[in-house]
Amino acid sequence: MNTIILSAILGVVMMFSSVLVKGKAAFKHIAAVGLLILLVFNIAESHGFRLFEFNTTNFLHFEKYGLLFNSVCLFCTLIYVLLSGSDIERVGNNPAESFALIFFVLCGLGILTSYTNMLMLFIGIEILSIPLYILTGSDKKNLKGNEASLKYFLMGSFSTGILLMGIAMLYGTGGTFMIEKSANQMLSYLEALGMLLVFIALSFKVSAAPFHFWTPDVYDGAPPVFTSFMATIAKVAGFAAFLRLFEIRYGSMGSQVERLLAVVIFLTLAFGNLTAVFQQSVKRMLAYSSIAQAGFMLFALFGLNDMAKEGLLLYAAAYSLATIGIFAVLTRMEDMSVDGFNGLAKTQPLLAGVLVIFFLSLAGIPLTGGFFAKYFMLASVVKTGHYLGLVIVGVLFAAVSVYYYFKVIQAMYFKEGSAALSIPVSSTFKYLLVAVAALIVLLGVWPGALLSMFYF
Amino acid sequence: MHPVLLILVPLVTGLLSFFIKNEKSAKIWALVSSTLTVIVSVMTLLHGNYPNSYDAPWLPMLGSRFSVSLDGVGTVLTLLTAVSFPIIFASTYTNNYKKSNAFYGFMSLTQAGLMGVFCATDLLLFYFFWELALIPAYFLCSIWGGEKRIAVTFKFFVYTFVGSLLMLVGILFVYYKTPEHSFALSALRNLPMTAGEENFIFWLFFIAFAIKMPVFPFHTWQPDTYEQSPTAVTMVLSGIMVKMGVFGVIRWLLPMFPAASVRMADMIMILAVIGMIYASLIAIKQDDIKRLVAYSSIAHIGLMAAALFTGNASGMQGVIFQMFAHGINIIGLWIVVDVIEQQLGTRKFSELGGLSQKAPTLAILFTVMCFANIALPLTNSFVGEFLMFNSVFQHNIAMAAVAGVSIILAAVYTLWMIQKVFYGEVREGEVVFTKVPVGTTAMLVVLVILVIAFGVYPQGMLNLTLIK
Amino acid sequence: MSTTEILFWFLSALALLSATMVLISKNPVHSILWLIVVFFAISGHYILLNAQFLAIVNLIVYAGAIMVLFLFVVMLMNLNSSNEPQKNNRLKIAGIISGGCLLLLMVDIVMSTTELKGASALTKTGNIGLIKTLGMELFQNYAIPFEISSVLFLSAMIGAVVIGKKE
Amino acid sequence: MPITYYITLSLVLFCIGVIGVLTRRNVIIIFMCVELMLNSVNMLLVAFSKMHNAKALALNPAGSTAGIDGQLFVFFIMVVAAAEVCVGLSIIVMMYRNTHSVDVNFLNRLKN
Amino acid sequence: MGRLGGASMSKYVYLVPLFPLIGFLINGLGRKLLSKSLIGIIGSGSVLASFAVSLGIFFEVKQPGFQTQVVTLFDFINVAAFKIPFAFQVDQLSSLFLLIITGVGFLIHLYSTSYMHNEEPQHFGRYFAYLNLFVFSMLLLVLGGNYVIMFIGWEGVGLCSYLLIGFWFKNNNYNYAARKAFVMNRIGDLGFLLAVFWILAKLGTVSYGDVFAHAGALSKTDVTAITMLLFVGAMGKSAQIPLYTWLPDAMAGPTPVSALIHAATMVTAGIYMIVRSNILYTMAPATLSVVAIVGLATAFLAATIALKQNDIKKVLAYSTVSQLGYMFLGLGVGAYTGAVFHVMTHAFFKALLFLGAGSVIHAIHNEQDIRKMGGLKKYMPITNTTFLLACLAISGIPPFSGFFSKDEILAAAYEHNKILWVVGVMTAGMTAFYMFRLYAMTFLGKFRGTAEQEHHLHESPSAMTIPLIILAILSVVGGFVGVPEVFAKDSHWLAHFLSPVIIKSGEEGHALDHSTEYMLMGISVVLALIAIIYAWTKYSKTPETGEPEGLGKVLNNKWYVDELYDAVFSKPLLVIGSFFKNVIEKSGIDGVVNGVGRSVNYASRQIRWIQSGQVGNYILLMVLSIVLLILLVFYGNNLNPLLKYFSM
Repeated sequence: MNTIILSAILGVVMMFSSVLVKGKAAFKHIAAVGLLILLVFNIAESHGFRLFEFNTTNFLHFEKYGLLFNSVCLFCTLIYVLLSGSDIERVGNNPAESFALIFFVLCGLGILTSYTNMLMLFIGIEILSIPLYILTGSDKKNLKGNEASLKYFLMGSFSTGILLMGIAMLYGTGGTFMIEKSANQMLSYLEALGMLLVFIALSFKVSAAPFHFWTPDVYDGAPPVFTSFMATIAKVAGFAAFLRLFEIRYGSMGSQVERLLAVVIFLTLAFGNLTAVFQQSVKRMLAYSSIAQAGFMLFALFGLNDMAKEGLLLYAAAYSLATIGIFAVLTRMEDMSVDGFNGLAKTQPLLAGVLVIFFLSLAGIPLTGGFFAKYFMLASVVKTGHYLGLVIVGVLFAAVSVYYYFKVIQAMYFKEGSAALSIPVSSTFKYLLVAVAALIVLLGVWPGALLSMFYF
Repeated sequence: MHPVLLILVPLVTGLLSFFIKNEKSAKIWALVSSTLTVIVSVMTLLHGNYPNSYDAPWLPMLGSRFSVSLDGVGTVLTLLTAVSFPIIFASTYTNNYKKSNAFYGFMSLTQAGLMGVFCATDLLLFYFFWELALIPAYFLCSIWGGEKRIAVTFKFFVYTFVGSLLMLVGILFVYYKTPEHSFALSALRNLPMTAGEENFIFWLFFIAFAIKMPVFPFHTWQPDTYEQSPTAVTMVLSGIMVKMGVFGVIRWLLPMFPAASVRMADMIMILAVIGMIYASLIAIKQDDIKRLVAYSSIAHIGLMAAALFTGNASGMQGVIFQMFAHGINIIGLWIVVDVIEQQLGTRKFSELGGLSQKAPTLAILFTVMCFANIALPLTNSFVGEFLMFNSVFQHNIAMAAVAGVSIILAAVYTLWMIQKVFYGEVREGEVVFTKVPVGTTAMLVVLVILVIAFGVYPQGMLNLTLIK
Repeated sequence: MSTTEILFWFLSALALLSATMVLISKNPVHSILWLIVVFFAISGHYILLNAQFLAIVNLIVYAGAIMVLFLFVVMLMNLNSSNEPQKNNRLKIAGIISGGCLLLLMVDIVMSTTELKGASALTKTGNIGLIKTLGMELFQNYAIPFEISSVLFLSAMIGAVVIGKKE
Repeated sequence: MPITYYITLSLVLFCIGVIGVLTRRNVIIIFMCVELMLNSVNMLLVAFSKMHNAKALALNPAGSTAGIDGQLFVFFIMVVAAAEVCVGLSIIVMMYRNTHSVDVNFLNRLKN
Repeated sequence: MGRLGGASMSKYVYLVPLFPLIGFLINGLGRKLLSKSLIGIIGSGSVLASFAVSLGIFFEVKQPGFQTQVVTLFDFINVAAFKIPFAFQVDQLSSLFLLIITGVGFLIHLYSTSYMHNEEPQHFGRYFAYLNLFVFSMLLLVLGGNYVIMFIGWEGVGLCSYLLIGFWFKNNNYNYAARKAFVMNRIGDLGFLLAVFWILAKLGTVSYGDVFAHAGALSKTDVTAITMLLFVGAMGKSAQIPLYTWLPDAMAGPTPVSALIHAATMVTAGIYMIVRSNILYTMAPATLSVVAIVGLATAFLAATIALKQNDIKKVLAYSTVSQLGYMFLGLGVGAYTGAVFHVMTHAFFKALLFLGAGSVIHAIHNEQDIRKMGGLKKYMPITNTTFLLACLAISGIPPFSGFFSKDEILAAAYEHNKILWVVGVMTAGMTAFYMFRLYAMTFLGKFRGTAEQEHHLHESPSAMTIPLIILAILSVVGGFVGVPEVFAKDSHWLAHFLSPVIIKSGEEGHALDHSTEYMLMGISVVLALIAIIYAWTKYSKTPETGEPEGLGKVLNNKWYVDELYDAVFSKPLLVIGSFFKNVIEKSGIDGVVNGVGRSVNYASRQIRWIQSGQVGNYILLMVLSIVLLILLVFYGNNLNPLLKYFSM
């Protein structure tokens, strides 16, 4: 609850800071401090400290896992703001509002990690989505931004319609919006249809195929700095919502939706990975890769056991940190195509080195957090003992993913060229990147560092 | 603690190497650190108290422990790994690599990964080191390799990566089959699996190992990679890294899936034997000395692969012995190839000839290495190949006979290589050939001594192979 | 046939007809007007179901506010039928077919749901649709979502400002 | 009225909305069709609400408020829809300002 | 078991191979530092030392009641299933071979110091190093106490043969010849190796003593297979059909090498091996028949080829092949002693012939074509005389050594099968003919070379002639160690000496009555004499100088066997090799691998068109997907248990 309320308040604070504070640079610092406060209070809440005592029965239920998830996302957002804060300031004329919207998204995140009611799910998703529509279009003069924003909005509201229809059907059979464990394993047809529609709407939000079509265009068209945010924290929040729904309601009938999930996972992996192979623009490639990564995160829904939950947490952290890091550098590149990275290792050895770690992590190479993230996902499915073929398909696509991630590494290290930055990087920025990389490696050698928090 | 030191010394020195600015000091640092590893390795050998193991918690929530242990095969291979690196460094001492600190750093990291692979008795840890060895090797090939290095090494990387990912699935599967959910080698024996499951998972593991070895028809990454890699890296790849696959079979595959190994033995042996003949025939037609050695290596590894599945104890001893022998021999061959390439800038037989007049000592050393390569008696390979062939023979006479043809073919292409490179009249372009560096010659002499020593008195190492 | 039934069928027919007209009308303004008719029809259904509050809210919020907003925008842009390029027919047919398939499948599934057999919606009676009951429930039990939806409005407001503002 | 009537009606409306989204190119009309979809859901919810109310009343005639949450949900949907319309229309206006078009296919630089 | 001082000698048997090994190391490592004379002394001296030790051993072994001694140095391979010691076996057979090898070896070393004197010091050193290494390997071969040690020597001599054939490595033809020799030997070696495996598989040991002691446990098939495979090994090493073609080509090496390796010692390794395994062979009559037939066929074929060769060394080479065939014929008919006997006598006279030929070649500056020789008799008397003696010996004219050994084989053949004898005698006649054709064209008549050559003609230095003389003496008297029992009771000393190691298979001459035996001898001698006289008269007057025609051309071209092998084996292998390299590897296997990559790329290019950039299409696809997912979940066959649509 701390997170939801504080982020809403901080959002408002940010809104008004544009009136009260002069100079763009300040917003970043205010936002960073605000995020720090959020993070602290969120961690405090997981240790039982609550700022406000509300009766949230029937709507929200705060548990260790959700709060830890919040912490991870808040931490990533903090890193994001520290790394890319100055880029946010450069987009459009209303940086303060952008920060405010980011806080509102975090509010949505807080809801999605703790909802127990379809109404809260709906509201949470809307709170998450609407700021993103705006952020996507925040660069008003950019036609690509316009297009992305329009596409995102149209398809988003369409999926909202699907979601609502699903919820209505669920309500029709259950007579309640509460998500509860049901002793009744058998769903009626109407309920099953409702569940399917809700599943589809959430798949849309996490850009799982075949409902992923918005993702590449939107991520590509949005200002890169917001793509970074959307592709990481916002998407991960969607997964939190997804997992929560499955854990409470679908969990008891895991085997019954396995086939559906298997198809969706397969399609997601196939679309994401295969399409990414051809991309020349790193940004668009990352958009497709984010679909592929979503495919892996969907394994958590398939497994739906402790490995899945821990793994999703780890995945969220490893994936978000790496992607945020890559985007932080990418926004500063003069040429965002793969060829634009040619020879970066010579001009910017440190940045190149750090990027390698990020890409390796995304590819799931051992010694990086990405490896254990994928490992947990695969393990969670293998643990169920079904659909081993799906796991094999998964790893084969992981191998395909190596292809496009390594294209960038190859460009940076093995090709001649003079990659240039359009915006010079400060040493603070570099140190921060190194710290993030170190964190990813830490997760790759000792994932317990993060996961053990789950247990105490 | 010795096994841990074996990993730790190259790991730490390798990481430190990246921070050395001066090229020359990087070289010396690499030599010193690799020699240090040899010392540790020899101390381990002298320690003699088997099993020499160390165990510590690593990932408790995954049920994985940092447990390393040295048995016979582990000792042999760590010894090979330890001994190879200073030889490689010393023999290529005069080669200049741009950013040599990174080069030697990656080399040492590879060594650390290899050591880990050979020591690990925890399956997940094994997988970890397996990849750790691969990644620096990828960078080494891609940065310092030849013209087509990017595409070729990428193929190498993806190929082996696919294999190891399949293995990862297998690892997860067997992990959940263990009653107490453990990755420990001891827990992975006698898993409750149906025959179908066992066969399936067997292949998941075996493909990974087969790609690494490589066994026909998973070998096509190898000649290209050897050709394109800088020779020092090729030495590591062919001398040690291919042994990872063989080692994986010995350490993991056979104990975990004894029944499936028996069921699949014939199939794999047939593949291996086909591969031997196939690679030998291709080797005959090669015009590039590196590719020739590469295909020859495939043929030799084929024999190891075949012998692995005969279920014959002395054959297994032969395989272990041969891993060491083959490592030594092929490094020797590469050293000579490197000298030629560095001095003349070509590896084409059609452009070579008569070098023995320019470099008689080199010619003799190379000839010894070549004869070791074709397993002439009193060279180390003879012992290994004798035992392996014997085991194949005990398994299936026809297979041994067919595989035996590769002995003949090996003679054909190896002698062809000697003849084309060293015999005949001196070519025009070879006037540039200057003196072979002392370090290189010295290392070749060391290798030759090892070849003969283990060829004449193999029993010491054969005893080592038996240690459980 | 009771009055309720007659009204039900009438309103249903009206809603469907107007909804179809929304699609068919070339002129966006006509579409909007037809949509308003749909909303009226739906409000009629609400009243039939004795959900007066929602009926009123529907009229005020949807038919009144939202649709007027739409109208404003359309007027602002000075759109007319000739402005809209037509989709090619194949795509249209594909759209209609897939939409139709979706409808058929969903209706089929609903019809085969045993739990719904015999269930009916209570018309004209019941007090849950009254303002008092709803208000009590909203401010007692639904305070949390109610408050939280303010965040939604805040962001929508920011959006309108950030995006809609002319520079 | 049998609940299936309501469900069918609302599904038909919903699908008309879907078809509208699929067949029209004018962004505003598409958006209106989405609103139509939302409205069909609203009606379904109200119908279900009354159905559950009826069921509860049958068990316990003493003025049960079962089903009220369905109607409240409709209320929230309207709220959210309003907010969405607000953002959506501003996006459309922004696009119109830049391109002088409301054709949904006009902007398709982002592809492949 | 040892008695007297001699008993201790066999304990020091390891000294025998050790000396040449030391010689090899010193000469090999110090070839750039040592002077030529020092190299020569070390090279020859080491072999001489071995000879001395061998003599000691021989005399010890000769003592009556000598028991076979196995001297184990260390465990060579000791693995789970079996144990192979590095052991030497001293018995009658090995001691005899020791003498031949070190004795003839020493003479040839001595000869070489002079013959190779024109080489640069380092190549001179290399030469002696190789030669010493060869002697070492050969000694290992005959001394080895088990098949594996024998195999070590077996391959070792092959290696040295390779190195020495290609000694003049600048000449690529020589290199090809060297490679051919090695590869053909390897084919045989494979057979040997398989036989060793077979023995290991059945008996779990390879030590002679154990193998022969347990030979009875082997089944008929096993024995036949083992002996056949061993014989394949012998075919390679001893140049029998079909693996004989390397030996004539091996004449590319320096002539003393041909004398030592390709006449006296290495090529007889096959005979040694079969004699060593005579217990096994006797158990396998089928194999013995094969051995006899192959041997005889080789003898005959090689003899026909030798009729029309014009290269002095080629004639000798084919003669060697032919004589080796004789030896195998002897083995095949069970005359093991006869074969060994012929090995010994052949070592003397064939080494002598080669050295004589070397002397000739040395004298006329590396000319080997006998058509360009002639009349050398007056220039080189010693060479001429010794050469003539050797020719008489090989032709089987009594009382020269060849007569006794050849006769013993022929007698055994007659006893075995008359046809074998007939062909054998014909071959003997041909042998006499081509040898004297050679002799006549080389030494008789007029010199047909250039005046320049004639001017330089001279007798060879003493370092070359002394070995010639010694070998000539041996060629003349060598036969008396095996005088047939016909002439005197117990006169066959060799048979007596070897009897402990050779199982009595047949009755070896005892079955034939004396008159038959005399008659057989008579026929062969008369035939040989006729051939000699014919050749002498024909070629001393009208030597062949042109290119042969008709059958002669076929013979001159060695029945086109090389061409046949080339067409049947080498070419197809190379074609298959390039087919594998260019088609299977590139388009096949790698094609599949790369194809996977390419198809991913292709799929990527195609799939991205789905991302059309138009919202309408996206939503259409989404709706379609919804429809499909509904179909999948609700209408897919084998439905989820929650959906009993069809069961309703």
